[in-house]
Order: sequence, then structure tokens, then C-alpha cells
Amino acid sequence: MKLKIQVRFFGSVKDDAGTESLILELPEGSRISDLKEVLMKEKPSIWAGRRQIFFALNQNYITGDRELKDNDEMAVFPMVSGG
Amino acid sequence: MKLKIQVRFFGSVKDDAGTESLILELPEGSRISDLKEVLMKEKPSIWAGRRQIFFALNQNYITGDRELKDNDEMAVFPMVSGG
Amino acid sequence: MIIRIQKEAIDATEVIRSVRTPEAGAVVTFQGTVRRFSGDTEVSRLYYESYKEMAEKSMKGIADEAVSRFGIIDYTIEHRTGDVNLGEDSVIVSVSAAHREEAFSACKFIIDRIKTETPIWKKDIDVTGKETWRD
Amino acid sequence: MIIRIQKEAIDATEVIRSVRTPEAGAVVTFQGTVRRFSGDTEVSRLYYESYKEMAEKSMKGIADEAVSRFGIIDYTIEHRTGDVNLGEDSVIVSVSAAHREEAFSACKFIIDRIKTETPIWKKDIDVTGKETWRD
Repeated sequence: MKLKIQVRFFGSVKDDAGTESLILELPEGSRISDLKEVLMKEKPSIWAGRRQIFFALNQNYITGDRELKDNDEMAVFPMVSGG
Repeated sequence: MKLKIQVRFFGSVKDDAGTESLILELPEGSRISDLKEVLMKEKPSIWAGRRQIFFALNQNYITGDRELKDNDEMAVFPMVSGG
Repeated sequence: MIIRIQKEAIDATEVIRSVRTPEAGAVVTFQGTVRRFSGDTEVSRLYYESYKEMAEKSMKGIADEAVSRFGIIDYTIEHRTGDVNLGEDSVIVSVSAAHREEAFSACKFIIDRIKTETPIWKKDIDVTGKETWRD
Repeated sequence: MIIRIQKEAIDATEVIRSVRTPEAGAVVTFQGTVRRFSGDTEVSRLYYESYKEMAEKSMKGIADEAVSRFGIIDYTIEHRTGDVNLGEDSVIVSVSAAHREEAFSACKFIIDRIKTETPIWKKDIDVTGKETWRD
């Protein structure tokens, strides 16, 4: 069985990714760090020239690594600038 | 020649003085401290039970003593409580 | 740069509009409102009295200092006198500035100073009609 | 206790009305407005994008913390998305409290935290039409 992870991009990262979202299929037992590695290969442009990039899993900022579950939503975005 | 000083009362001090204002005639050369002494005799009630009483000469808070001029306006009031 | 001591109700919408400008990135507005409780007293309204000439001068001095200290763009200050009913605004301070730090600091500076310096006094009128100066 | 991320213009009068109560003695309102200049860029409008589900959750968490930290009575937070023109409000935070200290502290706490945590991003659209993300 594979995990389906929805990856969503926002702000300037969305522009650099060239898409709003994509579905990644990862082997069961994959971790956040594995997802990041896949993203670095598939969408290296989102790291280019950026000091910081932020990840949120199911609408929460991520601290540390963790195992992913099927249908998890991973958001990838630059420094926030609302207000 | 006498100095005419208008004394105005505000807030609870006005209630204790029993009047909004009065005109005091003081000898030329009289100082703020002289005016206060006259007031203490004529309107002792405005000091009764009050921790602090404030004086303003011509719309400015007073610091220190000073000679009075004819037609000066002296305001006497309790701690401010606006807002 | 409007300062008003007035018997009429405060129109906050109009006050805020008066300080807005496309040069500002921030507007901070303080409204002081008549609370139901003053300590244990249940209040029906407040009555404000001012030494008008001095109060206007005092507010102007405070506001000018806020401009020079915090570099705000504009301000409006209004304070009511006479009866002010439960829930109504007794005072409003609205400030515009390029950035929010200055706007917050200046707005707070102005109301803090008004409360300690500006010659205005209030009394509670409680629900039984009893009047008590708050000083 | 209203939190809204919306395309519609912010109605500050309505927002302030929503937090008013006779138990409050103070209302503090912050409005973030679109400034003419962003550094050297002359801006014609801003465009805001949000990660809506997370942004609402983020604002709710911040506001709840403000309630427990400062004991405020009520709050309303609105943030626009899409195009926001020069001079218009992009965000408003209005807070009511018994006393002004809490109202100021809580209002500032909320907007400061929104600006560093809440997933919303903006780009400048300058007077020539050039778009630049501000991050």
C-alpha cells in the first residue's frame, strides 16, 4: 500500500512550483523527511534563493520529523507576510 | 491699586466651594501663596478630606510660587478623572 | 489634528475617517466606554465636567508631543462632557502612522497622559440616582 | 469572538460594534491599511493570498491565547484576501476589555502574532503593474 499525500504550495513558492498542489505517492512508513527529499528532487526551484521555507502538516507548523499517514496534507510556503 | 483675580472651581471642589467662581481682590505684589492663604480662610471646605488639590494659573499647572497679575485666572480642582 | 470637547455623542466612524490617509499603514483607535460597574457600584450613566479652555490646551500639548515623539501622521481626540450613558463612548483617540508600532505607542501615550493631566472630572450616577465624584 | 478571512471590504464600524458591551470600559482597534509606499515602490494595490483553513485556525489560537493571557471580553479579527486597494484596510483587530491596559496589550499581541505566524502572503502591485511578493 502507498500513502497519498496532498502537497499544497502558497505565495511565491506556488509561483516557483508552477502549481497549486500535487499528490505524491510514498511507500507506507514514509516520514516527513522522506517527503522533503522527494520534493527537493521534483521541485528544486522552490528552494532557490530562499532563506527559509516553511512546512505545515494538516494545518499545523511542523517541528521535528514524523511518520506520515494516508491523506495527510502538507503545505509548503515562504515566510508569512499578512497584515 | 488692587489685583482682581478670578478663581474658578471644578468637579467636587466646586461642590465643596458652593460656587463656580469668585473674584478675589488682593494687594498689588501678591503672590500665588498669598492667594492660597486667602482661599484657606474663605473656603476651608475645599481642603477637607482631600489628599490632593490642584491649582492652575491661566490654564497652566503651577509649579512653585509666583507674583500674580491683574485679571489672572486661578483654577482650583481635585485630581483629574477624565477618560 | 482635531481636538474636541463636546456634549454630542462621539461618531467613531467619522473620527477614524478623519485620520486615514494613503501614507499610513496603521490606524489605532482607543475608545473609552461607560462600564456597568465602577467597583461595586452599578452605574446608569456618568457625568463629565471639563475646564474646557485648559483641557483643550492640555490635549493639544499631549498630542503634539506624541507627534514629535512617535512621528505619527495624524490624530483625532474627542472627549464628551455632560451625561454619558452606559455603553456609550466618553472619549476616543485615533492615530494614524506609517507603521503599527508608532500608532500603538502614540495612541496609548495620548490616552494615558489625558487620564493623568487633562482637567476633566467625572461622577458616577448609580442605578438608584446617587451621584459620586470619582476623584 | 469573530474571525473572518474574506474577499469583501472590511466594515470597521460593524467590527467595532461587534465587540462592544456595557461590561467593557475600553475598546482598542487596529486597522492595517495599504500604504502608498513599500520602501521605494509606489504601490497601487496589494494582493493577499491565504491558506484559509490554517489561517483561521492560527488566528483562533492566537485570539484564545490573548483571552486567557489578558482577560479581554471580546474580539473580532478580519483579514482580506485578493486585491486590496491603496488606502483600504487589509486587516482589522478590535478588542474590548474592562480596562485599557488589557485592551491595548491584547490588540497588539494579536496583530504581532498574526504577522509572524498566520499563513497569509501579500504581493505589491506597483503603479506600473509590476507584481512582487513581499516575503
